[in-house]
Amino acid sequence: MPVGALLHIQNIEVIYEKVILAVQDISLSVAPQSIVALLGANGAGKSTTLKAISGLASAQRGEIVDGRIEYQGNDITTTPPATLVERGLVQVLEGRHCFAHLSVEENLLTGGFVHNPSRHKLNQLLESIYHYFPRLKLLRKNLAGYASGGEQQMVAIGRALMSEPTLVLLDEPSMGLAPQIVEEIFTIIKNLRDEQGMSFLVAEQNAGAALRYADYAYILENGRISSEGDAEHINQSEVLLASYLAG
Amino acid sequence: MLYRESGQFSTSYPADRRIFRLYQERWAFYLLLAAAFLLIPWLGNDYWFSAILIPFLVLSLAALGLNLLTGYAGQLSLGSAAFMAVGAFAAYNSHLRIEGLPFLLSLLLGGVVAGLTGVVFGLPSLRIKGFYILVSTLAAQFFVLWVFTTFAWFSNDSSSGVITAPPLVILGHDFSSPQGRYLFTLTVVVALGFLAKSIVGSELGRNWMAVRDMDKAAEVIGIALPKAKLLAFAISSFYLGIAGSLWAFCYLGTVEPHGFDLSRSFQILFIIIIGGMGSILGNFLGAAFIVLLPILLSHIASGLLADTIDAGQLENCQKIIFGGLIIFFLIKEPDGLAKIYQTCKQRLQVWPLRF
Amino acid sequence: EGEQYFPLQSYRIGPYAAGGSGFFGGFIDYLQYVNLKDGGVNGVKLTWSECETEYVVEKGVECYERLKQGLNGAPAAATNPLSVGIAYATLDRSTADKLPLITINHGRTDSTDGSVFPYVFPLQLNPYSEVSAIINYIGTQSGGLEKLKGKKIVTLYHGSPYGKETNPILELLAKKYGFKLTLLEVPHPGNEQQSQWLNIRRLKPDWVILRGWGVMNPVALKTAQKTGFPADHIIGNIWSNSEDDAAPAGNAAKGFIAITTHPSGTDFQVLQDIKKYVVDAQKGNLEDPKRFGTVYYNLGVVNGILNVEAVRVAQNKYGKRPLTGEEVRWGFENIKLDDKRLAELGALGLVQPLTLSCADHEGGGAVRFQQWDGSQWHVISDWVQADRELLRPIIEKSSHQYAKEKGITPRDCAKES
Amino acid sequence: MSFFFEVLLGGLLAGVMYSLVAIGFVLIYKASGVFNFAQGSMVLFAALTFVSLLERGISFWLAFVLTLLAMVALAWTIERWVLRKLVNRPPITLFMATLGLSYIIEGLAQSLWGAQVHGLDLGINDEPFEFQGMLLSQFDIFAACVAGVLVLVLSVFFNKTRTGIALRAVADDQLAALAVGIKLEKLWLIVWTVAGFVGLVAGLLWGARLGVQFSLSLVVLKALPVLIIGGFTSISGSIVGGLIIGASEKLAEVFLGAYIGGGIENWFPYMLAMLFLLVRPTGIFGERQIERV
Amino acid sequence: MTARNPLLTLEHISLSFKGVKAITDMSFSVAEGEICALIGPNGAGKSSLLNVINGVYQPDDGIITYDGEIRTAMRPHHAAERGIARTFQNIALFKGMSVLDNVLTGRNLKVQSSWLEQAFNVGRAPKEALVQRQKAEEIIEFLRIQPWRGSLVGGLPYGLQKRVELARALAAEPKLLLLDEPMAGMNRDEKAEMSRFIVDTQREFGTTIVLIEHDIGVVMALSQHLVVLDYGKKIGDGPPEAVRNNPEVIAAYLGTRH
Ligand SMILES: Nc1ncnc2c1ncn2[C@@H]1O[C@H](COP(=O)(O)OP(=O)(O)OP(=O)(O)O)[C@@H](O)[C@H]1O
Ligand SMILES: Nc1ncnc2c1ncn2[C@@H]1O[C@H](COP(=O)(O)OP(=O)(O)OP(=O)(O)O)[C@@H](O)[C@H]1O
Ligand SMILES: [Mg+2]
Ligand SMILES: [Mg+2]
Repeated sequence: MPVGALLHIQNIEVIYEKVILAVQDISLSVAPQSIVALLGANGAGKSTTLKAISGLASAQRGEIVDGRIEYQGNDITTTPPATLVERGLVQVLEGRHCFAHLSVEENLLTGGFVHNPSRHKLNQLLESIYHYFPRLKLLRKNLAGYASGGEQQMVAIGRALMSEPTLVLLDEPSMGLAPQIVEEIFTIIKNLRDEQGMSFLVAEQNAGAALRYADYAYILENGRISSEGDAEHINQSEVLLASYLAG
Repeated sequence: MLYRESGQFSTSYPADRRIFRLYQERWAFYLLLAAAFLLIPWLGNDYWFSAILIPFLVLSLAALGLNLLTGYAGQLSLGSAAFMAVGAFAAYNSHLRIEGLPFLLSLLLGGVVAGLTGVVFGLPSLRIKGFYILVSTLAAQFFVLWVFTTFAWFSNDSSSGVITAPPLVILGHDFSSPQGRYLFTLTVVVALGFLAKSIVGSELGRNWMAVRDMDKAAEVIGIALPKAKLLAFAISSFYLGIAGSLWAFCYLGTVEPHGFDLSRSFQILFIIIIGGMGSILGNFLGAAFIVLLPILLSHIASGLLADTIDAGQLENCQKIIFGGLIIFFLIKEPDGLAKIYQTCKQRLQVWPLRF
Repeated sequence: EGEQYFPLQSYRIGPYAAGGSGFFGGFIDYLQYVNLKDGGVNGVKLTWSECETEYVVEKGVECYERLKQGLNGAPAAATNPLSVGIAYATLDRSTADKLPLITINHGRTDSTDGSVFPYVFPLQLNPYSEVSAIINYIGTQSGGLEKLKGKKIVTLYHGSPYGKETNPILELLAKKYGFKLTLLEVPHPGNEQQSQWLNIRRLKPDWVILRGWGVMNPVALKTAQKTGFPADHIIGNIWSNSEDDAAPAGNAAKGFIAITTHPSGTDFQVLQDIKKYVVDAQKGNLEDPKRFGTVYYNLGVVNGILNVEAVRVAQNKYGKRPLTGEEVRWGFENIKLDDKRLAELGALGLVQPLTLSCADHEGGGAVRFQQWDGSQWHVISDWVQADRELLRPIIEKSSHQYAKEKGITPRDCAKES
Repeated sequence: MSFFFEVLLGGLLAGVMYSLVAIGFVLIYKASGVFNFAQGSMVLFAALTFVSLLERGISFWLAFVLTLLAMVALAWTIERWVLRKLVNRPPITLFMATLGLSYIIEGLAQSLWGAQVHGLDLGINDEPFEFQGMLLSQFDIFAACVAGVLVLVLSVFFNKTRTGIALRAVADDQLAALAVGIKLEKLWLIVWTVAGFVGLVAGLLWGARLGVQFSLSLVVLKALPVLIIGGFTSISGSIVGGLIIGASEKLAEVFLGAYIGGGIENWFPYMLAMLFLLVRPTGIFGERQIERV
Repeated sequence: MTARNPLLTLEHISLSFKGVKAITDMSFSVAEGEICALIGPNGAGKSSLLNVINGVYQPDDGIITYDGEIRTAMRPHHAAERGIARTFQNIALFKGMSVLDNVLTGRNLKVQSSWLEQAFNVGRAPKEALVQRQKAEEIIEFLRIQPWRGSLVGGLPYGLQKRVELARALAAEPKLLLLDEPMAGMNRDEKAEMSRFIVDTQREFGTTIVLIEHDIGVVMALSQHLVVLDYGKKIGDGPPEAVRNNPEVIAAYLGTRH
């Protein structure tokens, strides 16, 4: 077990609705200031793993029945999501999940409330998000529910960043985004890691893009970790091809 | 490779469509039916027929009606009792006013009139959605009762406004005894139960569920929303209408409009919540639960706690227990008793493994 | 030897709980009193058990079916559901089961005709008698029935079969006496009556007859006050006459007049005795002892007196043992309460003189009037009799129609003893 | 003609009383997407608790505070044992849960405080005085002011404060709200407490009118059409809806009732609301449903 | 372009929402039997364009010619009847139904027997039920989703749901198939498989396909016709290779930051 890991998961097992076994025996860790990719085919259990970490699985009638999760040295297996966000662990959900009846700007604001910042600080945060995603500034007064798929994805990512997190769990950030935006997002992630010391755990289908930016990678197959290694190593090895994952 | 002949399934589709795929289940069901028709009439007593079995059957049927609308077609309704009332009054009046009309036909006519009323109050559903549709069903609830209390014609100008059910004579046989009423109700409910099962398994049933799950998508793939919704209201109200007639003629023997007030609508809604939305079996389980639980509780109380707790407090407790159970079900098993039954079955099938 | 059983379809919760808990409290206390004081009726102990109906019809039916067999071998004497709906739903059943159905002060008017309804007893006062008595009272207040001509009377009624039942009779009386009648409906439950009372304000009637139920009563009084109609020209009917109907209206109820078949209060011998034997012995059924002597409680006591009297009368004929429902029915039909008997029972002034017969299951048909002083009722009139001669043919017409529908051959009361 | 205005005015004032109940509804719906059918029971519970305390000799304001505490406790219990366990479930499930809740609260209220009818005197005169030939009562004017103040305060709260934005977010998507770190528990507690407070106010005013008794829980049936016309998500809509319903139902009862039979007040508001919806499917001020594919 | 007849022609279509101009004066046509890809940055108006084609949105302006019929707007139901089927960017499956039932709903327009016949299982119904079922099974097999035939779609992983959605659209035996990002959220292999399904569909039934996709590799491999949108305007239209080399397209979409 890597010493000083920011996030460390030991042998967790998640069950939905008391009968559907989604993942089992998953162990992984995320070092501080790193980007870790979580790869796997459809239904492999990527989203489930992320939701287990962020405490959101229980909101979908899921349950961690075994194993434990540590974040910054504390056991967070049953910590409620709001507390985790306060401590800097935030998730960007798969499938965007914007607040449809709130404007784009209000959506972003909701992300900023956790630390109860001053109005000035909040505006600063907003500006930084608009800097990353200029398109959102144009749409700031529009209802998020009417934004296009890609725009909503930007809102979701921006919203998470508003809480100035330490560790971000990104679930398929590239989904539905135009190629140059995908590159942009990964560049942003990389910059945030380098400049602000954030860490990212990224679940991706787009293995190519993810591995280009990640430091380390895990591959999930049928609810279990089938292999892991340095991103570069994984990228070049046969593992990827063997597990039908190449992107 | 698409559309190539693949005869291998064709022989098994009808079997696949059967109500019970496993033969054990099928036999258990036949046994149950046989017991209900042959054994119980001999074993039961007045109390069981008049106070438990008949209301259980009628409420199951009513719940079935609501379930078609709410559980399958996704249209929330708080007006079920109104459609029951329409059925009861229409059946009464057609029996009264059309000379020589056989009872079965007036029952059917009651259902049809209720169905048409359902269509009228279903019309707004073409435009409004979600909780807002409650307004239309509540309008039905209050309007229908008002009509029946205000216009004495519907109760044959009886001074008290309460109508008394005619004797239950079907094809020359008198079914007025408790057994008779039980058997008649059972027959109607079983027949309509099978019909409902067949409807929900057909294209119409699928269209309903599509409307329920996502009506925008349903529209895009070409499902005629107006038709699907209005049919849901019509068929659901038809069932409720029949249930209303049975309630009046086979159970109480009298009809008073306020017997079909909002609390009855709630009761029926509770049955489908507890039994399971979008399930046929659930209606029966839910109705059994709703009919039996209060009786059980009050039996227990009058037996064990007779002196320690008075009847009023007991009823309060019962109310609390009831509310608690509803919430409990929603939390633990949103799909109701029907789902619990299924889970048990699955567990049994894979036993002793866990998943 | 043995016990006589009373199945009680009571209601102590829900919107009408106040009525139910008062009535059944009085009823049970009277039964207890008979047991404690006399050891039962001629040595036959009285027993009872309760089943909560919540005033809901099908619960009442369930209770009926559950309790009708009697308890531990003690046969049931009569059922007393105190609910029109339950009474209707159990009417056929009680006839088939030969168990008297007592609907004191309410129920089906035409069941007064015992030749068609042998097992149903709307004791004391049926709805028709009730309005007739009210009109007679208004007549006397105006200085004679002939003075009613040209008077304006509004009837404010609950929007239910119960509320509407007397409308035809009122119309008949209006024609007969020449007063101008306006019927206004208040939809159930009646917690908003602004428009009805504004209408009344416009019509400026001489009297308002209130046929209310539950929350409708205090709201009527409050709204009357708001629209400036004097409470002392509102006359409440038999279900608008309790403390629970007037008190919640506070000041607005001061002066409100209502009919009653039995005064409230505790200065009757039987109530003093109940107090002594039951209430003071901590055996009273009332949760709130302050309700002792209230209208509903006293109605329960009256109902108890009549039920027990029926058992006693029947025992004289059939022997001093637990009786079947059929036997108790005979007892009811032969109740004869004159002032002497009422004095023996300690109920003089509480119960009106009453004679029941095969043809007449109502018996009395008289009411007294009481007025609310802001905290309690005061009786302000002697017994006012309904015009029963006028009503009888109407009742018989209705009962015979029922008999025809149901294929019942009426008894020949001349042949009954 | 003056009669017409009298009825109109009476209706408007009655409508305000409906609005009082409707506000509680809107509050919870807007804040958490829950269609709270138990609001009527909360009104009953609050009024019954208050009046029972009063009858036990406790002073008015102490009773008020104690009742408020009881409402906080109720809100806490509901949050802890119901809402928290139903996070992220479809709205219909939550709606049904509130049906269950209304049973529990009604049972609880009655078993704690009994089923008798209690009179309640707030010391506000309900006797009429003439104003330009029309009758008015202080009580109605007082009720109208209370409703006005409530609407004002709550509207500001929702549209201007951070909590307000967070609450609207919760109503849209609970899972996402959790994901951005909104403390659902805390928000629910706040909202249900405020709804309890509104329930108490409504309960006192209605209780002074009807007497405090079981039927209080039935006033929700009057509030529903108000809500629907105003729109589920608009606080000021509940006032406008209340005025429309109040005025039109009274006018209808008086002028239409004469022709088609009286007692139409029970269904008339619903029919009216239905017609309104045909023109505006989400009420006058309701948020439009967003459907993007 | 191909010599085949155009199946669908859009002329001067414009669409705007309070303040946002989603589509401006858009014209292009899709030939019968071709695969036409729409690409463009996020918010360019691609999904809106599909919505206009099958009637979910009514354009402010312009004319749609489909299969010889000229219209200013479609209604979704009418579009479905005329053989237009589609999938959605945000999955729009019926979550409470099984995979099989979802696919069967796609065939609702092909059903002849009335609901009464079906309810009582008389007349045309029994035979037809078999036929429908068989067609549905064929499609399920074609898309390789047999193992999940009986599962509720709500619990399936995202990628599979996308496939079920395609199955539902195919079940209608459409003439024109609109696919909104059918391969989002898939890895390369899954994308390849999906591409195969799409190509097969086109080859075997001559179905015309309009598809939106962000993966330029997939687009190049699949499509015969490429339309590029940039904030509501068309900036490229033609065979893929030609368009790809169009500098404007490179600037707006493929290449560097705009
Ligand atoms: N809410 C839920 N209820 C029941 N089962 C679920 C639920 N969510 C996921 N599952 C099941 O858990 C398994 C893992 O799903 P998960 O969403 O974690 O996969 P994934 O790797 O994220 O796939 P994708 O790439 O499609 O997003 C799947 O088999 C899925 O069916
Ligand atoms: N119903 C609507 N109301 C308001 N604005 C809308 C609506 N539909 C689309 N828009 C706006 O129109 C623009 C185009 O949206 P559209 O969904 O067509 O984009 P897209 O090209 O599909 O983008 P993406 O690739 O991100 O899915 C967006 O800016 C969006 O905000
Ligand atoms: Mg996933
Ligand atoms: Mg799009």
